[in-house]
Amino acid sequence: MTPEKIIFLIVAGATLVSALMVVTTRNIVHAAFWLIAALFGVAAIFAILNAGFIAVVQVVVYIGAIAILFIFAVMLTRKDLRDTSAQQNRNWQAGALIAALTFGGLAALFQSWEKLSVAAPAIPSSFDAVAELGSQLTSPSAYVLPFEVASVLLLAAMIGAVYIAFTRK
Amino acid sequence: MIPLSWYLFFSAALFTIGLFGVLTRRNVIAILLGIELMLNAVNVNLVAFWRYGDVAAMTGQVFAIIVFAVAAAEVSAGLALVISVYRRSNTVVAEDLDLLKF
Amino acid sequence: MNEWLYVALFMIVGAIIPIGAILAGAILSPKKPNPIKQSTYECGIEPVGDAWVQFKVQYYIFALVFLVFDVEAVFLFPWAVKLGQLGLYAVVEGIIFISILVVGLLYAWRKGMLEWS
Amino acid sequence: MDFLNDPLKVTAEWLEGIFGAWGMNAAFAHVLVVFLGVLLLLVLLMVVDIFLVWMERKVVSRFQDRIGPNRVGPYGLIQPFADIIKLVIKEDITPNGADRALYNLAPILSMMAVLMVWAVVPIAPVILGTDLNVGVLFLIAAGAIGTLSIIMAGWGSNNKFALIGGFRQVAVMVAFEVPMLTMLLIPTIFAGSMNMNAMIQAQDKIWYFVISPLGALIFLIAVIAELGRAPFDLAEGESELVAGFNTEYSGMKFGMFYAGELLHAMTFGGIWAILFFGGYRFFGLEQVSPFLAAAIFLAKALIGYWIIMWVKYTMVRIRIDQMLAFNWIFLTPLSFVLLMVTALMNALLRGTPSWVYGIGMFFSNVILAWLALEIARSVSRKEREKIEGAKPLAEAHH
Repeated sequence: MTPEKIIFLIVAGATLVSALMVVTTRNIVHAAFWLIAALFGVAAIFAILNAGFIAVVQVVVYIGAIAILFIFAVMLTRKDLRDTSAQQNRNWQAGALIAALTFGGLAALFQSWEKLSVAAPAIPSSFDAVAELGSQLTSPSAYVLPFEVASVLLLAAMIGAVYIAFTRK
Repeated sequence: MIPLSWYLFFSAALFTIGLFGVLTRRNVIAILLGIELMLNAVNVNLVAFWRYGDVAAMTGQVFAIIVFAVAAAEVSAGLALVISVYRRSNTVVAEDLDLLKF
Repeated sequence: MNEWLYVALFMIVGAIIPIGAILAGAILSPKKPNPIKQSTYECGIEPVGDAWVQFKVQYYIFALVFLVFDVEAVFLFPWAVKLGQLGLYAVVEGIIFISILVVGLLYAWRKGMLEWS
Repeated sequence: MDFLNDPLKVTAEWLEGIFGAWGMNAAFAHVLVVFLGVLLLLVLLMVVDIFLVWMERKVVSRFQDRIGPNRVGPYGLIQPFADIIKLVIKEDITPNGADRALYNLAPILSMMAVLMVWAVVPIAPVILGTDLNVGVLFLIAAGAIGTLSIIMAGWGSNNKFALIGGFRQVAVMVAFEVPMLTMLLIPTIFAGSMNMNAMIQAQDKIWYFVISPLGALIFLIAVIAELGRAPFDLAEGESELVAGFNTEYSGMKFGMFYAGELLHAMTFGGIWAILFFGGYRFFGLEQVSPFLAAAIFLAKALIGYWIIMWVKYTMVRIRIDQMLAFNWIFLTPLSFVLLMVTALMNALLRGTPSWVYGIGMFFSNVILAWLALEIARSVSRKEREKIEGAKPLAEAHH
């Protein structure tokens, strides 16, 4: 057990517990705050994976913007502050079964895959992930099309959301 | 060094929990919360494959960033729909939204 | 050693300091609760109902526009870092990227969604 | 390598030697030493914070033609300590129906969001937490946690004023974060790095304020709104929302919000200095000693803080609709245009002598600012004519 593994297990455990709280807690605002905790745990996992840029982006985009959007949406769609009615639908046992089967299937797939124990290559000391991302996102031979399409996607989402949210009855 | 399998099992568990939320929640916003968990599980996988594959290729990280953009678009349009539905029918419970059934 | 360990230490110590200060306050301060003292503040009158108030949909629009530009910035930071070594084509790509999103801002503005009332 | 040239490293090696002699694991000793260093830095910041309370009160009283605290100790210097003792022994009241977990977590996160920023702030060339290559974006991440604490406080208090104040504050913060993010891209383009230390190193010839004065100005405006200070402090508009999101807080929890706000202002004074005024650089003086460099940085941060105070105590509060309109219709489009112009000019002027580059950048900024102000002036003239044109009718009605 190296310190790195212990840190990973603590972070992963906390993240999974928060994720479970997201899907089981009755109070929807609390579910949103538990989601923030889970997303923060995932950001820590990215940091452990040496993907610093993705980790910071995770906090900036998810916690800084998406979580706030969720909380605003909860505020706009509540009749009273603390809704205590049932939060699970009638077929929750079936849902749990499907979820368990999915996890079992994925786990079985991993067991039979031989590349699972591959070692992580060392990252060269001069390697700058952000600069590398920058050149890949603008290079015509790499990802410049996804780069521009992403902005069109965001434009479509913005116009669509503004239009939908504002249509009068 | 942490083996790759740990990340894969972690992301599979996260994905499954999200799937459970999507399948069982009544509130539409809570269903969207579950979808966020699933998207994050995908991102963990993408970044883990970047780290354990060819580091200089950056494919995993580029895909992860695209997933951020997709998640942002999905959330903004999805929540706008929820708000719009709430203003029409005054509910956010998925089972009660049965206008199309009849 | 992962550089994020330092950041984690900053966050841990940054949490310990306020927790310590609040705990010191909790130990040293008197505790004499009573219902009037604990009622929520409403300019001296009796509190009416829950803290529930109707919110404007504009809050959602502001958060939405912010989210879109937040993601936009995520794409632009790697672009900005590399810009010095890339040619004019990269600048043009970035300008196209920004312009497309500014169209969305213009749309929201023309629709009157960015106004408070 | 002696203590005066690299105090952190020398001390760390010395301490690690001692811990190693006690039979401690080398890696664990290293983490422990870093922990102690972080603790020292943050405790020092809290001490600075205590003096910021005194400074703020002294400065505001001078602006308002008063003397300010002058009874407890020389120049009232002991006054903040008396304030702290009072805060500590104040009863901590939790309102009925509060969401206890969120209510108690909010002040802790508020302080943490400020303190964690210092992980990436280079105080001197060799005195810095860590050299993250995403330093600038880390600021926004820390700001996201600060925004979260305000939502938690507003929601957790079970109070109408706190809820409305908190949500207004968050709406303002997210609105002004767009120009702030965009202005962070400009030093990134110049330096070719998001690393704050690299940005300071790249300002050896010229401060970025000179080649991007408009960027520095927009960044300052966005920072003031982000801090929730006057003229953008409507969340705490006493006459309508009591104290905003911290209405229900008392004792040390309120103290954390208050201390966090002051330290946040000083921190962003420092960030402003790093991004646009060369950080710890001052005509080569920073080479003499890291302690001198740290002093230069602190002086620049305090000057930035003083400017933020100056604005706060000079301007009147702006109404929320005007403030958000100002951001979305003026500041955000202007910052995008400035970003595009900067990127374009940077590519066009590459390879020219540095004085041509500097003058070109400076004048493109000035021309853009002039154009923006002209457009704003003509629009506001039309608005005024619309309002004033309607006036005689109203009078005729009488």
